[in-house]
Amino acid sequence: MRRVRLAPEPFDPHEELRRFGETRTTAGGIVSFLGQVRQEEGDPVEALELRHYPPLTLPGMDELALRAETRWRLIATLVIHRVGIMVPGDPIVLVACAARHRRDAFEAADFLMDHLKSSAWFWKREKTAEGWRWIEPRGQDHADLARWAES
Amino acid sequence: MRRVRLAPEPFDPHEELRRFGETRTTAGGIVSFLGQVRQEEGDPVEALELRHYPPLTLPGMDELALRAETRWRLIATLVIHRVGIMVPGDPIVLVACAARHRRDAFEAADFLMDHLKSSAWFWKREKTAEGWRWIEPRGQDHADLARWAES
Amino acid sequence: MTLTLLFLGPLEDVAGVPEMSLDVAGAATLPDIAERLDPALAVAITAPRVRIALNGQLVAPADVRAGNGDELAFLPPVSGG
Amino acid sequence: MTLTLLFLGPLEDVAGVPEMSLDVAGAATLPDIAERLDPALAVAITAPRVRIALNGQLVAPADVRAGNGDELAFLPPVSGG
Repeated sequence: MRRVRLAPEPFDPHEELRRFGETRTTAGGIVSFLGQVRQEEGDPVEALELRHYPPLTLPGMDELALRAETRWRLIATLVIHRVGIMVPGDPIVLVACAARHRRDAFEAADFLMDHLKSSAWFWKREKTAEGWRWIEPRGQDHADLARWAES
Repeated sequence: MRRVRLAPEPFDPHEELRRFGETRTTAGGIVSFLGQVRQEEGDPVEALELRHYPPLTLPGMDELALRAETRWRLIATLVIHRVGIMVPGDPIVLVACAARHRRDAFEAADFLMDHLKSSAWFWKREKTAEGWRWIEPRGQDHADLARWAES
Repeated sequence: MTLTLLFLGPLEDVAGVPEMSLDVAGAATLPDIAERLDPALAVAITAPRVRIALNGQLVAPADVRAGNGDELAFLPPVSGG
Repeated sequence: MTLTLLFLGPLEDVAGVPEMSLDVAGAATLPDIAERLDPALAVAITAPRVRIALNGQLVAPADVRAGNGDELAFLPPVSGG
């Protein structure tokens, strides 16, 4: 089972995980990753916006989930990614992988996050007291992707 | 923040994760692992029992969480492990690691699970139509632990 | 005969708008389009790392032929989710 | 003068009970205790992979000195959680 979607509005990751888990009784393990907008003392970031390009973004996420399912033995995959404007504490992304064996679930979730964070079709900007500013791609992203190069 | 406990009764992993997440707004990411008793078509396992030895089991889990916190940069750690008799679909173990950087959260959760599954003070038995049977340690466990040997 | 241009991410700031309509006579190439734009924007959209999608499908810059009713999206390097 | 023996995991099946009381004269060693038990149980609890805890603390088998009021737990290899 593969559930992949973009969320234009805030979502409740725990409710999503509950629903995902309820039908997965054949799974020995479920690994999840929840990414949220950081909220730190003195952090100047007031808001975050994620833009996407509909013809590519969701199809790309779906294809990524399919790649994970091809590479690891998964029973089910969940990917939910916010778009639009978020404030600190808001969920940005939720990934969950259910598998009979936990190693498969861990690796697939890790793989999905590395790719979502670096190669998915999203453009991000942050709002501080000085206004909105686009975020440049990070060098770390290439290192993250290189971990998964098929040998 | 470190929350480590044994659960003698069924627990709701999603409620636990919600509570864990609510106070963690400084975390960029939370990785969780939920292990549950498998329920498969034709599976002969009717019930699972986990026994523990109170003077060692919980202190050992606490020490393990501390080791994870020493090795990775974590904001918070949650470990809940069932003891007693469980039926298919019941949660066995919930681990969650919150960190600023997702790599830390992934590795720490993976580390905690490998150790809980192999070196924690639990004895497991399964009930089938033929009665209860103790489960032997698995060879895979040593391979799992070897992944984390400090070089 | 109208072609729609979309500017994603930081390219929106260079263009000043997320979307722009361009009257074209026929099937325009990327250089045809670039020369109709503000020079700074023309440089930005033809940068090597900018990908191009024609009606939702990625195309090589040299293969761009866009005419009436087409949508051409300019996709700068993604920042990730 | 009573010593409590605990048998964890599969050792419970060998002992037939999870817990047993043993009257001891003074501080008993592991061989002292083993010879008071059923031979199959004596062999099982002295197997190399069985760990021993005295009043909740792991001890080396050779260091076992257990007397009145003490609790001695026999811990076979864990099966994991």
